[in-house]
Amino acid sequence: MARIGVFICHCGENISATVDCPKVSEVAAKFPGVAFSTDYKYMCSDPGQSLVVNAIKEHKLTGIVVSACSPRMHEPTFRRACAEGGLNPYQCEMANIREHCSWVHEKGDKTDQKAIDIVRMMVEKVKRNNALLPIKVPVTKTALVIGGGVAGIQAALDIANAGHKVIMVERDPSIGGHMSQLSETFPTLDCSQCILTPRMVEVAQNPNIKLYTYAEIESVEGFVGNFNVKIRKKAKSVDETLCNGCGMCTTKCPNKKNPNEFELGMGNRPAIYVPFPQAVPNIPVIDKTQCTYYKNGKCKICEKVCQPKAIRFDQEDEIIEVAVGAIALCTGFDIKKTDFFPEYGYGKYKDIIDGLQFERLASASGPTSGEIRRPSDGQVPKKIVFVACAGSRDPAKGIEYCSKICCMYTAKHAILYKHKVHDGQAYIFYMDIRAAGKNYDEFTRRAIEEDQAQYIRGRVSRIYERDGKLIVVGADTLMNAQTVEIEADMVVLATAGVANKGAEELAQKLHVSYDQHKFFSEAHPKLKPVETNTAGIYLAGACQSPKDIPESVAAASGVAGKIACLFANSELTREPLIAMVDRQAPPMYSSCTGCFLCQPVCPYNAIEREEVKDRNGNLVRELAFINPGLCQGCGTCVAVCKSKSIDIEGYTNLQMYAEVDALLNS
Amino acid sequence: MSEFEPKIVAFVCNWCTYAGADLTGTSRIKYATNVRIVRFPCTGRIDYMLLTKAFASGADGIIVSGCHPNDCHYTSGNFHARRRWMVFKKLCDFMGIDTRRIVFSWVSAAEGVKWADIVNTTVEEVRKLGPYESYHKLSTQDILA
Amino acid sequence: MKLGFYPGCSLEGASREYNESVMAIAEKIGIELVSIPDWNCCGATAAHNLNKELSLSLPARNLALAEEAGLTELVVPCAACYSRFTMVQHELMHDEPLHKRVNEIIGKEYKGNLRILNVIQFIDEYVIDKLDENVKFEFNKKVACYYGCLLVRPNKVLKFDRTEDPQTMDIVMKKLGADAIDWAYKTECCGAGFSVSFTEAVARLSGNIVEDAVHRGAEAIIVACPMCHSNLDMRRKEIDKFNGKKSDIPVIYITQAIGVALGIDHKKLGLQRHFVPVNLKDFKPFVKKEIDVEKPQNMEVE
Amino acid sequence: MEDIKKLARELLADNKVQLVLGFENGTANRVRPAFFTTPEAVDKLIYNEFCIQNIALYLKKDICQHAASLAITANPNVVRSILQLAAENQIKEEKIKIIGITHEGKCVGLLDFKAAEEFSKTQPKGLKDEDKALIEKIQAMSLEEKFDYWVEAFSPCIKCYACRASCPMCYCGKCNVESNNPQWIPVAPHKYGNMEWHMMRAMHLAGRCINCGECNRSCPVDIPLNILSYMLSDFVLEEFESEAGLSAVFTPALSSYTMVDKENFIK
Repeated sequence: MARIGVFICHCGENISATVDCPKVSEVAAKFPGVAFSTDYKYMCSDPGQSLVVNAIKEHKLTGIVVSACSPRMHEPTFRRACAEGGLNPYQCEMANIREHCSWVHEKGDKTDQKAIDIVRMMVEKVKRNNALLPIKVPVTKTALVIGGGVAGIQAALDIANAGHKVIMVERDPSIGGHMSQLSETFPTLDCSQCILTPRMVEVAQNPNIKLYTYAEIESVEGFVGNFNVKIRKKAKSVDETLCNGCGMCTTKCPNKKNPNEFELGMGNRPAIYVPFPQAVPNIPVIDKTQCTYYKNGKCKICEKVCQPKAIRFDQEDEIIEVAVGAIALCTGFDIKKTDFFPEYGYGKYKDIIDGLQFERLASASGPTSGEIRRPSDGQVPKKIVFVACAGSRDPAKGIEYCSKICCMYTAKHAILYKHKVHDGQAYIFYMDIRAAGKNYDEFTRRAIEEDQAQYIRGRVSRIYERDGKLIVVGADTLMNAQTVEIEADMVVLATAGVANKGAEELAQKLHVSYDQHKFFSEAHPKLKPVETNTAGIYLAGACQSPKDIPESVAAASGVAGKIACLFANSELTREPLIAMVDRQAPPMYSSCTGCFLCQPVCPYNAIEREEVKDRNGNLVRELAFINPGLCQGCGTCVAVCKSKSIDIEGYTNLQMYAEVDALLNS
Repeated sequence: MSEFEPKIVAFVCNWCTYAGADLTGTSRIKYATNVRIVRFPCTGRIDYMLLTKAFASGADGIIVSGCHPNDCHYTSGNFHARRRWMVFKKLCDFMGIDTRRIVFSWVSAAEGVKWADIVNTTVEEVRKLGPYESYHKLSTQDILA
Repeated sequence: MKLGFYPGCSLEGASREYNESVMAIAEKIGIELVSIPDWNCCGATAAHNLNKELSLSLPARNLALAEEAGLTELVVPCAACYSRFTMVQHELMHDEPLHKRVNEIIGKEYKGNLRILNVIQFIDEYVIDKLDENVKFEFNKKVACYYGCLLVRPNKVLKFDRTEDPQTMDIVMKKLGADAIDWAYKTECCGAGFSVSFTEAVARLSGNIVEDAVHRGAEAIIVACPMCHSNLDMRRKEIDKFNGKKSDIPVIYITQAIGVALGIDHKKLGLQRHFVPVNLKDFKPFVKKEIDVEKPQNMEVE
Repeated sequence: MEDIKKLARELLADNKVQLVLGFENGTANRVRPAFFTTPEAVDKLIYNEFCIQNIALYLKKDICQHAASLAITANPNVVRSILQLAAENQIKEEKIKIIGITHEGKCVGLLDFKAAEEFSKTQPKGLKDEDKALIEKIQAMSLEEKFDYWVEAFSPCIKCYACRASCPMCYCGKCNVESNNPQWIPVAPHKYGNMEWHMMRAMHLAGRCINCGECNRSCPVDIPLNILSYMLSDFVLEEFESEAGLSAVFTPALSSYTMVDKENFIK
């Protein structure tokens, strides 16, 4: 006979303001099988949990329903309390009367009735809960870091230094990410390359880190502790073991006029190239779309000049399979290009550039060797207009969020410009100056006060070209919304930071969720900022949302810490909410017919064929068997099985049937 | 007589629509009280027999909702569900079971507003259609007829 | 080929030449434009500042009449009328109670099945493909195509061309052999209804438009809106005063430009009616050329 | 018929099979399924226009399950059933010899699965005109009319489960209707129980039914329940280009999916 305890939480006033908690408790007390029912202000607090623990003992409860917030929030809390009371932790269910009731309805009888119905449903469910034992699975103590920007570098080094193996996969020919493209960094103005390059070299030299550049994730299977990952190592057309990085090939390549990605199209590179001088690894790749040999079948000059004979035109993509226990997603971000802005000419004006292009112009290793010269004619611009929030915080552009880094880097750009062009004048159109951070506001003040950047609070409505000048038309909202027109020599748009190319596809390969802007979603915005909803997969850096360098690095170290915790045990415990095929005594053995129509629906290949044999070893039956190590508990096989021979713990046929029954037949 | 209040049962997956409905709550977006949510791990788990069971037990409308294509937490549960729904809907249409009362939708964990919208429009649509008596009656009356 | 037609007040009054030229090219191309029987005022700029229901009902009655007359597509050359019509249609189709209310007021049922076209849409759909076979003269001038505010806005409703840098007229003019310049004031405000009440504003706003067109060497400004035309043409004295220099750049309707190229008599196109005299001469015989323009995609964010 | 007998006799005589599944004359001018275990017994084997029952059904019975190898006189319906059963892991190719027989009663000799697949593809199948007409008639009805039609059509059902017993695809050891915890399907033959039973059966057969019509023939109260699964087979073929009974290696429509399945009905 079931003895169920019902615990109605007020959640301060979050529930009790709209739901009559004492009344719900009173009604629930009368449900068949309910032995105890009460309400309390904060069920998740220590006294609240003690209340649950004591009630279980005192009333000899066989199961509990905690009627409070979403199970996605506090299910683990109350399962622990349930266990503390001496019950199997899985004899606990949560009735969600906060997110699904009190927060979405007005106070009234209908809302009370709904809360009562939700509680009744869960009471009927918990009566049918089974006692379950957690599943133990081994952990492969190797981490995969996807993305070799500053976040990936930090995560990889921290994990490696904790003594674990790391596999790093980078899409480009070199690690370094966007940080390697920056000139100086705010708020200290130290050179980006100078602080990053040593870290890049460390990655290459750390014996615990295996680096795959020019490689992408092909597929990911498995689950926390036991991922199987296929990596596509794209053909570099160069034998990495032989190449000594002498650079002869890139110097002699006759096909030199290809847009340089690293310089964002502001310079050229040969068809065989190293993206930038400090690249790690310092091994060139051949761009097959541009190489004369791949296009016309003739040339091979690089092969002739290569002393170590490392050029391999017939090299093919290689698929590498690795087993890892945890994955760090550090794939970074991208920015909107200037062609995103019709009002600024759809990208047709050469001297309207984006922030990253300005970084390259200001960088000593950039296309102008650090001199600020405009792309159209190489002149030194005497008037530059910076437009902050280009795209960001603009619902009409589909980007409601703040890109976070632009206020600071725009201030930095104005400072760098003034340092390089002393008689130049920078104008900055802005909405708000967001400079929250250590020494950040001081930095923007420096731009205004020491380096005479003219900040104009207002948006730019249009930019057009006239007589070789860019006419920037905007409003000054601090001057009675007067129209301002500035004849600029160059315009820098601080374009919105957006999700990186391929983010959505990667998220789908890894089964992690992402938001409407394709940024990866954290498991909890406050309490689990570096975890994803998928166990064993973590995220750091700007793949989550635009972030600056210190934030990305901090998150990356957080991820490394999480992964080190995971790797601290050789086994990990998994929730036993998995599917199982019915087993009975001979001669039935099972109601399973062995049709295996469940097999193709399993996303995890967890359904195996089990042979039932008699004493003589003769095959009697073939039955489906679900590997508990592989099953993730989606339950698709349950719904597909015609003879209802498969059931899934936590969502059994009996439970679901009882829930529907309780909702309607009362 | 008070206005007819439809009973709506929602069968939703844990990862997208249940979380989406949680977000509706966290965002304090109000919607009709008529809906009761039954949580499943995945749309792939949702048995069509629970749908007829709900109708037989007196539900006036049903919402079946999960992750958008390609967003399934389990990769493909929603794809299997989608196909099953197609066939089930075809059968219901052929047998005169009112599929206007079954709303299939994709609501992601980020679509709190959409969830409120789906519930409200379903409640209104079903309110217009009136109580679903024909199927419910089968199970309550004429049992021996 | 028969299409509905709504002239509105401008085309019967101050902008007769617009009406004449639309009719002239339609005739040449073989399209019959049928006026809505018993049409009334569209409400223009006044109604929606005074009374919402009135501002919806005036266009709605016209649209209902057009539907009653069995028309399925309606050409509305005046940009203000066009804007009112499309906005009302959009609003009614997205608000059922309002739709009901307006039907009650006008005593007719507007179903919403009408496609409403402005002149450049009309040209884009029905005229442009027939140009090659009918054009006699090349419009060998440098022109500045001026769209103004209402023809391509708001994109959410019209879903036509690009709001910030529309191309449809430029493409037509290029097809006719013109050099359509890239300039800055394509969609800037001309001063619109302030034409009468606040001429100083018109002088400044239209002044900037004329100045930029002249500065970039345009020989004509091409328009498709009676309001733009009257501001740029009729207010030229004030404009010149504002700019501090005399300008003689003519402002002509796109339909007049097409008419000229089709070899229609200039009088029939009403070219003699303008305040700024149109002295465009030396048109060369037309030679078909492949022009290198891609039709712009609707690039706006929904 | 003689060539069928000759084949059956040889198979038994050469010990190639332990059992031949076919027909013999029954009482009162009727034919009945029979199991032949010796060459001599085959004298009684017959095949004529009355031998239309889908005897693939018996392949799942104990006598066939226990036989190490067997042969079966198989008309196109039986062949399709065998292929579908094989696709569902219910029968192995090495165990069964198929004596193929066309709709016209012509023996085409022994078929291995590959030949059976060819045979199955070339043999005409599809709905009878009256079935098609009935489906069309129902589809033209209003929602209420359809519902009433089926409630009425199922009303004589006495839940004898002859439909299930005669269907080669209904091989579950424990049918869902026998499940009472929970009681998915009400047992009693009232309107509700009948409706749910036939709906469930139609869903279970969707994409698996080989359209032999045995359920309808065996129904003592003449419920046109075959058209439920016929209609769904048609739908499955049209939507998913998937058809049961054509191949021994086959994933039925409801165990698979494509990325482009229709979803215009999903909000």
